[in-house]
Amino acid sequence: MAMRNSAAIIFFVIVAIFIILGLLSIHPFGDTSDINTSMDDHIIQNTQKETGADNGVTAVVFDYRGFDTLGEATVLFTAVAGVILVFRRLNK
Amino acid sequence: MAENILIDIIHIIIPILIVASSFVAVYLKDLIAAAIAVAAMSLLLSLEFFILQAPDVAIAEAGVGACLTTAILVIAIRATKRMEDEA
Amino acid sequence: MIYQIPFIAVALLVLIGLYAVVFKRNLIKIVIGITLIESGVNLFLITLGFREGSIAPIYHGTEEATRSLPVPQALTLTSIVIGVAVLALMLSFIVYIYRHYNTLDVRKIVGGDEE
Amino acid sequence: MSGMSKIVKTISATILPFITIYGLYIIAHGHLTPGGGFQGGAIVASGFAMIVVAFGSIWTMEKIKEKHLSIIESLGAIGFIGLAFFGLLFGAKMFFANFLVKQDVIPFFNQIGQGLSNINTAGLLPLMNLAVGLKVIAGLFAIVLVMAYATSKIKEGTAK
Repeated sequence: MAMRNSAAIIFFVIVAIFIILGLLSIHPFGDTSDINTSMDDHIIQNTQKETGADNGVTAVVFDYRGFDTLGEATVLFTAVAGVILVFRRLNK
Repeated sequence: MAENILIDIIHIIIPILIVASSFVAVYLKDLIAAAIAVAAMSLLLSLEFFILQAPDVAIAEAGVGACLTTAILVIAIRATKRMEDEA
Repeated sequence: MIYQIPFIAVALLVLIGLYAVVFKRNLIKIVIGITLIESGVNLFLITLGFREGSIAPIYHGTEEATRSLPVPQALTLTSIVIGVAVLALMLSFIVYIYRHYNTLDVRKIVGGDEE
Repeated sequence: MSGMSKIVKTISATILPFITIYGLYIIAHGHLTPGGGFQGGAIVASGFAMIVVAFGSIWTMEKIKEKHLSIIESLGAIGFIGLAFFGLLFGAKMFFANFLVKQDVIPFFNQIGQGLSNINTAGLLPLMNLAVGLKVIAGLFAIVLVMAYATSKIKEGTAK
């Protein structure tokens, strides 16, 4: 009991230290001048020319990164199948 | 200029409310009240997404987080125990 | 401009959720903690893609302006739907566990060192 | 749970078509305004979840079986993957190629409604929005319906 609690406290403190260290070295809020945004700038400038869509986010979701959406659809299908499988005996 | 100050105040207030409602969701012993606190956190989070210029994500978070998550949580709590038994 | 307040909110959300996952004993409270961690990660992605004085990446005509980054928004959109699907699966398993063991306490379920 | 009072039932049955129309509008205009398949699907599924809460899950399960919802979800998935595979045949010969935009695969398709912010300028994107919207509607509503039905069976004590 006591050992498990102390192990949990040590784990929590270590993760908290890592999160705070990461927070200290992050870029200022709203200023993206020191990170590489070339892909996003290409998408922002060429969305209307290449895909014909006005909404940049939809163009990224369904055109530039369609494989991500395919994986998401697979995860949703698996989750629905799992829920129906868990409650299979009750739904007769 | 007055508009900028108003936006700054909103930018400061909404994250504080998000953290406060998430703290309430962990603190409360009544699980249905905790589910309602999670729904309030989701709604404030969608407002924050809208302020951060992401209206797509705001619509998705408002529909999914504030409605469907609460429905599923309340359904699951109804099938089990309502109060969180400490100790 | 606003002194990193959204990043601090992200850190606090993740830490509160982690506290609920590590120290709480009720299974539904643990699931609520996982939901809080996921909300914190979503807020972190959106906050990374925000530019000062930008507008949303949705075009009306062809005017030029600074836009916020569209790729993190698209990935966050995917993440939200995956989140609700995984939450439903976890809650289904919790209802099943409650019917089998008749308790929601983690340490009683694993046959812990309490008694 | 056998449903709420008559007032709640009437109001939710009145309000459901408007929620559905709004969600379908968000799906159909996903490439022009904020929105898309995920968001509109979540909104429509929320409207049906309101019906489950107001009328009771046993009444709803008599009207809509989960079998029908699985058929709709599989149709959405097949439509999405099929549209992705059609990109291997036309246009750039690539998986997920947007073969309808700026190319005359279907004759005169690009001549209808020319202009930048028009409903058919985006080629494949509205069709993919529709497929993913069907998938998300059926999936999320099936999750809510199955969980509510099973837990009400447990609550009544008629479960095995």
